[in-house]
Amino acid sequence: QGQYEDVRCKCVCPSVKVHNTTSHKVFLKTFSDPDLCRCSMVVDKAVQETEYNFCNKCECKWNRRNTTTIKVVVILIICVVSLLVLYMLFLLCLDPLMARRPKTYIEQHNEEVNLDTQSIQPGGMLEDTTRPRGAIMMRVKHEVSRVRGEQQKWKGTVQEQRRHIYDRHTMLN
Amino acid sequence: QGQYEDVRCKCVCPSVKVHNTTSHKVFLKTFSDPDLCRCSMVVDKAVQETEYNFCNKCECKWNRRNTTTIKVVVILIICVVSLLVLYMLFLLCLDPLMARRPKTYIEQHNEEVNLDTQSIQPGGMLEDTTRPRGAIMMRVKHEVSRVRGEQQKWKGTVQEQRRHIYDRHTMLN
Amino acid sequence: METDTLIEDMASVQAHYRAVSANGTVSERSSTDEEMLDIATDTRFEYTDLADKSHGSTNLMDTLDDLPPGIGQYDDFHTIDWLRDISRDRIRHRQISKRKQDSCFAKVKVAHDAWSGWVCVLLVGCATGAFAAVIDVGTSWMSDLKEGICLEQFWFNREQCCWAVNDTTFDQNACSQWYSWSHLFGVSESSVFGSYMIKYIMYVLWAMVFATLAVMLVRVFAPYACGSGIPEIKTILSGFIIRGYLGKWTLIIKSVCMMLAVSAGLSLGKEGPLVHVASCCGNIFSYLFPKYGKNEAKKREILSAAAAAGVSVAFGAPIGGVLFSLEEVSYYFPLKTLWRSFFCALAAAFVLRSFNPFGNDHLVMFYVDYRNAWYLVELIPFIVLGVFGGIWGAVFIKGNIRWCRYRKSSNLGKFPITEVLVVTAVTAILAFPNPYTSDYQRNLTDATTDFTSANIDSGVTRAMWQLALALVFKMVITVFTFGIKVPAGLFIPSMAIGAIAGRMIGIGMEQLAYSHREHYLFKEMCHSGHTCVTPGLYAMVGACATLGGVTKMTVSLVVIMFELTGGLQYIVPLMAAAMTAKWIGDAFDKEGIYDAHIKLNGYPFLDSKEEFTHTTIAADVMRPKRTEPPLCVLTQDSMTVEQIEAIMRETDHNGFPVIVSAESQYLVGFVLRRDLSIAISSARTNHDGIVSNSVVYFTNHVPVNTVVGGPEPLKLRKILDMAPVTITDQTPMETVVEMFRKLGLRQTLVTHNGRLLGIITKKDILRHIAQLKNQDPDSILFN
Amino acid sequence: METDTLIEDMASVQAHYRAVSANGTVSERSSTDEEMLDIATDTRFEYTDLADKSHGSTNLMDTLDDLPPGIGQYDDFHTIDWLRDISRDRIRHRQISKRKQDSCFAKVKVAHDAWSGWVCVLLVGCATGAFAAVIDVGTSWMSDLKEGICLEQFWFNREQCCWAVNDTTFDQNACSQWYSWSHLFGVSESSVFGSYMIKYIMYVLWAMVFATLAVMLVRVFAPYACGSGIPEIKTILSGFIIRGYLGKWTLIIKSVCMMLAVSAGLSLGKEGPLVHVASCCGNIFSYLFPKYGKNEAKKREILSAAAAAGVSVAFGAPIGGVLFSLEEVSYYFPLKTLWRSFFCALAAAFVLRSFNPFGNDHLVMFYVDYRNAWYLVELIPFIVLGVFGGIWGAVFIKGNIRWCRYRKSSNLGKFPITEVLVVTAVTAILAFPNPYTSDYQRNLTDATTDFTSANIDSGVTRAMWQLALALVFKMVITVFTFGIKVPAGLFIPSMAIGAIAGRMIGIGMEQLAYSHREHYLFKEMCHSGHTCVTPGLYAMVGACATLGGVTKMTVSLVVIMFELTGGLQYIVPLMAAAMTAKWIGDAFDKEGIYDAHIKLNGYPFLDSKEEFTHTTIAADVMRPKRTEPPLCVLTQDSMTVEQIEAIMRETDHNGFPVIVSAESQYLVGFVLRRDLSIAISSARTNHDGIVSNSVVYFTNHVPVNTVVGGPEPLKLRKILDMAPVTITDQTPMETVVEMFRKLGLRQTLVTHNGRLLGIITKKDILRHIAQLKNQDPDSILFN
Repeated sequence: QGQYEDVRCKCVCPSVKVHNTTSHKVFLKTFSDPDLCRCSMVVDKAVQETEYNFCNKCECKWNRRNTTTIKVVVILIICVVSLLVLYMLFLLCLDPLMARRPKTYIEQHNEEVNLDTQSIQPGGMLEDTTRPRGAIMMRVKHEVSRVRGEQQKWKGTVQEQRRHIYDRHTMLN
Repeated sequence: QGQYEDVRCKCVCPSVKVHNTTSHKVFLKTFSDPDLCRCSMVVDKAVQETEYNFCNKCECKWNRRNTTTIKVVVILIICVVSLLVLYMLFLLCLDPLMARRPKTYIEQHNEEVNLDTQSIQPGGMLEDTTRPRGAIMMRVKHEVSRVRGEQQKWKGTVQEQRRHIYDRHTMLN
Repeated sequence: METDTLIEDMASVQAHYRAVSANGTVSERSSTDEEMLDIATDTRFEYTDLADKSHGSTNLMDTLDDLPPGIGQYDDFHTIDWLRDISRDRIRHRQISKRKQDSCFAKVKVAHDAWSGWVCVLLVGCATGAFAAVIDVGTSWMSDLKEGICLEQFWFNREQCCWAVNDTTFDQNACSQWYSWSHLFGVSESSVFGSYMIKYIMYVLWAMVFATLAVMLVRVFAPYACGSGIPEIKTILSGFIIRGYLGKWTLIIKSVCMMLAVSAGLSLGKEGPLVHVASCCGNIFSYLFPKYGKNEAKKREILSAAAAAGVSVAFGAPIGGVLFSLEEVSYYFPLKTLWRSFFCALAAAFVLRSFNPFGNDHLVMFYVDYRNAWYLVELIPFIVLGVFGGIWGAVFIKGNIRWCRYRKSSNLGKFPITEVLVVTAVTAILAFPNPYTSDYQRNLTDATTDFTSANIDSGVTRAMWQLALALVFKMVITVFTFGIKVPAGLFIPSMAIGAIAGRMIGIGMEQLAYSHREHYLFKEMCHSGHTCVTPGLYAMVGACATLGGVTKMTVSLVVIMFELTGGLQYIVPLMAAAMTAKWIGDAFDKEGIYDAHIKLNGYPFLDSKEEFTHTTIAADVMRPKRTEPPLCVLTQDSMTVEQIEAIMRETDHNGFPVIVSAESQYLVGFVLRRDLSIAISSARTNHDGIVSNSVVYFTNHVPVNTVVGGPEPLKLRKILDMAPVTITDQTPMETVVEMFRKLGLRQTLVTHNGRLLGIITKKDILRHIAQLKNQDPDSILFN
Repeated sequence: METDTLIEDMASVQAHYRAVSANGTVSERSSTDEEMLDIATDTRFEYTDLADKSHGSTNLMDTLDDLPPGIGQYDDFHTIDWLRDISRDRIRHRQISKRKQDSCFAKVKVAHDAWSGWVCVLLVGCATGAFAAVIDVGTSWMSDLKEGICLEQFWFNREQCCWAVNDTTFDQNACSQWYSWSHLFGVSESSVFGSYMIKYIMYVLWAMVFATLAVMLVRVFAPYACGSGIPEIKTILSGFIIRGYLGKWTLIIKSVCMMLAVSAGLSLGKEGPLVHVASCCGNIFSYLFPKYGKNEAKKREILSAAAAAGVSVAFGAPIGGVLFSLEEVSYYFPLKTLWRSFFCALAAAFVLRSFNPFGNDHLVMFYVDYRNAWYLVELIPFIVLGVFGGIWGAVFIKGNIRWCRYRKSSNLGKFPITEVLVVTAVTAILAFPNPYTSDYQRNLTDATTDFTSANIDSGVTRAMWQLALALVFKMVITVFTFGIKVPAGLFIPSMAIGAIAGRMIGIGMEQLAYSHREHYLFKEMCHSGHTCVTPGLYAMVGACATLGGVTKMTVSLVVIMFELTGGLQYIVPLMAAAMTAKWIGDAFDKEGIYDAHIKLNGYPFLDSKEEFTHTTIAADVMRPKRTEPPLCVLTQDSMTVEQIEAIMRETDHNGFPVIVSAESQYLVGFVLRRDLSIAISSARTNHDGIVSNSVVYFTNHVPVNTVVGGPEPLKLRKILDMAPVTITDQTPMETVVEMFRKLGLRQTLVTHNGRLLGIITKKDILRHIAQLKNQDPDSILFN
């Protein structure tokens, strides 16, 4: 159709039809070659002949945009916002629940954490934990406790910030 | 004739006559109203018709200058330079001579100094000195010695500067 | 042994305070105290040794690399010591360049060290540009989501959706590809009321969703991401530590929530937060380069450049950004980082422009290209706009600070989320019916469209009404919005208010000129074919005036505006307005909104532009005051470990002066509490001989006889700062304040005839200034 | 009695050093020296008194108005004490505002005081603009006088003579009203050789006349008017006194001779001298306002703004001027005067523009308006230009300094007039045949005319040859021109060299692109109807690069260029070139031409941008050194008038430290030689009791028993500076240097454990830096 193209030639011409105030008429066409972006090429011949020297008063500009960038950026933003919202919901709803459960759920919990603290971990971790090899279990447990510790530390920091700002009102008023 | 007017309308038009390089043609006319500064008004009809849309490619600009300012400024500069040169010649040629003469020429000398040190003094001073009244003589003598003293002080300063720069080369190398 | 190594390590931090005393001939001929002679004689040979060393590279501090963690770092909410950090960097630098000859790798390292500043600001600039581009795209998309969606390609905003539609004419950016919510829900356009209500409801609904998300994300993940950030960054750059304020979580949450908050239609902008985002980038990238990451003073050079980049991308005004950084936020090194800030700002603007997803061929979102001339008589309305800006700035600051103080002290502060939701709801409900408030940045882009002069018709009258309502609404709501717990910038709302006021005055002028076309004042203005007056220019000038009134910026503001308009011809109107606004504003209150917020929060910020005009002297300010207990001091060779530990337990001072003896209170040096406690505890654990009644020696030489029989002495000479900055008690306070500002001191010791009298810290000075202004000195909260 | 009054008057200068000692509790519990206790007890009540006073205005110094002449002033070629001057101003200010309530006239006075800074910079700006306009007109007229005259209206230059001639076409600015000398002498134009020779001879003759006038006027009336002036102004702004350097004779002679020198066709510009002229205006107008005229430190605020105005009118770049002032010349208050400098620069530019005698509608003489785009591949030639600029800058600085040093030390220096005449003759004779050198500012205005791309024809080849010759000629002659005894700026010749080089590279690139039109690199560049490459842009970039290489300016240069081109789109090429030039230049030598000249002349200038990278400590630098006689000190209560006079006769120090006694060398204060000698001599003449063996007391209380029997004591407590800046001997030199730079110190006293060891003056530091750089420390000439 044309309206999702990356280039256009836009001509803005005054039209004197409207009472007294000059509203502007806009003509658009898609050209890949900026040299062709001229009034005579963009505006219909019929319109051009409505007035003497119609084209003299038009300003034509050739634009190029980048639809791919827009697409990528918007999708990225949607992903980030969704992830943050999910993790937030998790922290607000599931985490208090889990804190009361026994330790069996640690692994699963850890996976969730992983997703957001962005620490580098091998992908297939759940499979690893199911395998009953001691060394790996040890390593995993170590990792888990490390990540758990980091998460706790981060939570502590945020808690501290929250205390400063929302409770004690000592900062950022 | 027009070339000493204060306003002009200048249109620069390309002329394609010259081989390959586009040299510019310039058309000038005197208008007091900037609104009239349009190609169609400035360029001869005959020239306009040499080419289709000749006027479209011209750039017209309305200028205003100030000939009085130029005149005043240039004459001022000439005066200042002449005065400086005269005083310089006096300092270089007459002053050494006068230093050897007796004190009778002091008044005359003083007038010269007056001109340049710009101290505020009544205009008719020479007449004053010719009148044989004691009080006025006294005042004049006092004035004269004061101005003389100031001139000497100034000369000393300049001498000091000259010593720094031209003899000892301690500054402004 | 290990103790010694440790202490040596720590001592290397203090490297310049060399363990050598150099006595001139004066003291030689007249020493009365014994320890003085002692030093004077035994260091004689070292003195000559030193004189030689000083010409080449010295070999004094090789142990810098293996510093124990914690030394040279600062606690959270503490003030840094610029002189100490800068000299630490100098030592590090000399150490690296000394090894230059050793190997090829060392040479690369030297080159990397020399270039790392430039590489770092380049990275910061690029990252800032990228963040700004993402935020731009996201904001425009989300904002339009309130009104509809581009169904076929949902990632387009309204303008982009209709980008290449070959319609012959449209005034509103609307086309058949863009589905408004009413259209999408099947309400036909013919039912005017129904479709309007659907649009209204959807608009409010989306605004509430965005606002909820923003405030919740901030609360859960990064509370530091709320607010404008500029007051805190000013404080940080003046040498204060707020851990986590420039961290990666803050960066992410601030970026995301900035988009959400702006899209929610709240009366706030994204310029201040962009400065915060840029500073976060600066902080994060500085950790890639140990030169900057490990040295708080050096890191502030990068942050200073980053702040410039933030403003640069916000307005597409690199020079204005640099001047903003120079005028507003940089503290200790205004000129040193000038070139690097400029590079950073330019890189950011260049990256932002290279992204250019929207196909605009200019750097900026606010680019305005006027060509119309202005006339001398128009200076009168410009100055009127300046007066408006000044008064509004003063009123806004007063009102906003009062509201924030109320929020801080009352129950309102306990419901931050509710507050945001209420403000959003009110804003959305009131803003939607008015076309001048319903759309973000409408007011500024609108300024570019020109009317030709026409007589008053119903359109103009209606526009005036709408503008007046929009002005009142914006003015009221902005006071309540700035300070809620979402990322919030102040530039755009201020400029919008000024632009609306300017446009109103502009239209008024236009009508006046048009109706008195033949009057000699207006005759020149109304040429045929031109408009008599350019209301857009008035909007620009008005924006400049209000922003000047609120932030009290001067040159940087005019330069930003000059870069926006892109021509020198409007610099006189802009300056006239900005200057009037500043003078009028100063008549009410000298401080800008950022300084007011700094004061509200009690940050330890010693303004470098404010003049200290009182004639008090150091003795009036120093502590201890007359009624207070004596100053806590250590003696150089007579206190035991136990005594020192007791002193440290009983007091919470950050450092202790060391004097010759209780009888002759001559100052020897200054020791930091942190260093002292680390040194003593590590000595007690690692060194068996050190017991509670070991004598601590800060001198170079321990008398031999004490060692026999008694417990082993503890030598702490090397953690002693032998060169504390001292002043006499008669020093006028303006000089003291000048020293604190320009040298970046944390404390100074007060002496009289060589004797130690007291101490003045930065906090003491701030309290003193507050007291002289008849304010509560206890409002200064941090050290 | 009169003595007392006098001393009290003098004391009020030192007003902040109040004659009250405030002792904390510390000294109370442990004083051993008697006089200490004495002070501690008797001032107790005054201390509380003080604490009250400090909240309101104090009544301590009412005698400021009737100061004896000479106090608070400085001798020629001395360094000022910023802290002292600034606190003097503070006292003056408080005194005026205290009287506010008294009367209506006092209120007007307060308002006048508050506004005087703004009024002063406004006047300075207007005067600078007017001077610049006069100089512009005069220069263009005189330059054209070399070639002919507008016979009917002799005050027009060639362009103005033909301003409104309705000729249909002309390339050269010539018309029938303009009479060339050959035409005037009746040599017909047909005799080509004859008319050329007449023109040639007249050209050289006029050049010689102008040059002779210029050099003679400078020599006879104001020798300080020669040279560029910027190095001296930098030094003056850093706190040095050169009496007469900014006087009215210098102003007049510099303005006149600048026109003459430029008109003589010498390879010099009028930008540096314009800065000097602006500073002269600043100095002269500051005498209208006692606040500034009588206070050297405050006066420098005006001078700082004036320097900005100078650059502003030179290039029509107000923002660039402010940044130039900020980056290059301002020293003590980089930010404080920002807004005022901007106002001054803008006023100057506005006045210059309002004169507008030539009918140009832009602010500047160098205005260039490009619209053509540049392409990424062109960055390569831009960087090549940067390299050229950097190398040329280094070569020029080296060559020019060597030549100046040769002139200084050899017989050449004895013939300054002959030198100028020879240089003028050589310049005129070599320049006339080449169209690119015969006309002032041809190279830059030429940059605006565009060729369309064409293949090489004879015209281009000839132009290239002429350009190459012009380049070589300019490069050589500029080295010898800068430093001759006429007013001489460096900006224009540097820019001209860069512009010529840039234009050559530009034409080369154009030919390359034209002949490889189809190559993928150039395909995008050569659209139909456009030129492939804009050689004018290359000229601009080249000018930026060489100027950057020579002056080592950075941001201000780019901003000036940006204001000249008037668009952000060329900021990347300009920055790439300026940056490359600076880096390449720094590889050879870090200092710019102005710093090199400062060093050549041995001015006491402590560069605030240069980093001190050595690890020496204060003890290494202070005097007396180990081999020298002990420091000259006074004791506070045991020396007689005779002894003090003897010390003053024998030494030439500018001040003396005062200590407790010869046995306990604790520092009490510092007394200036000038104050001391005035006080003693006036006491001896006005006070009968004071004889040679009167004891001088610097203490507050004179023991009663000494007065009985012996001669009357002389109390000099009030001229004692009780708050000298002190450091310990272990302070690292970088901290000391930082203190000198930022606090504007003249000297600092070195102590160890409270005892006085020595003194460090600004000169000592400069000598130390020179020594560390393996330069001759005796090159520092002034105090």
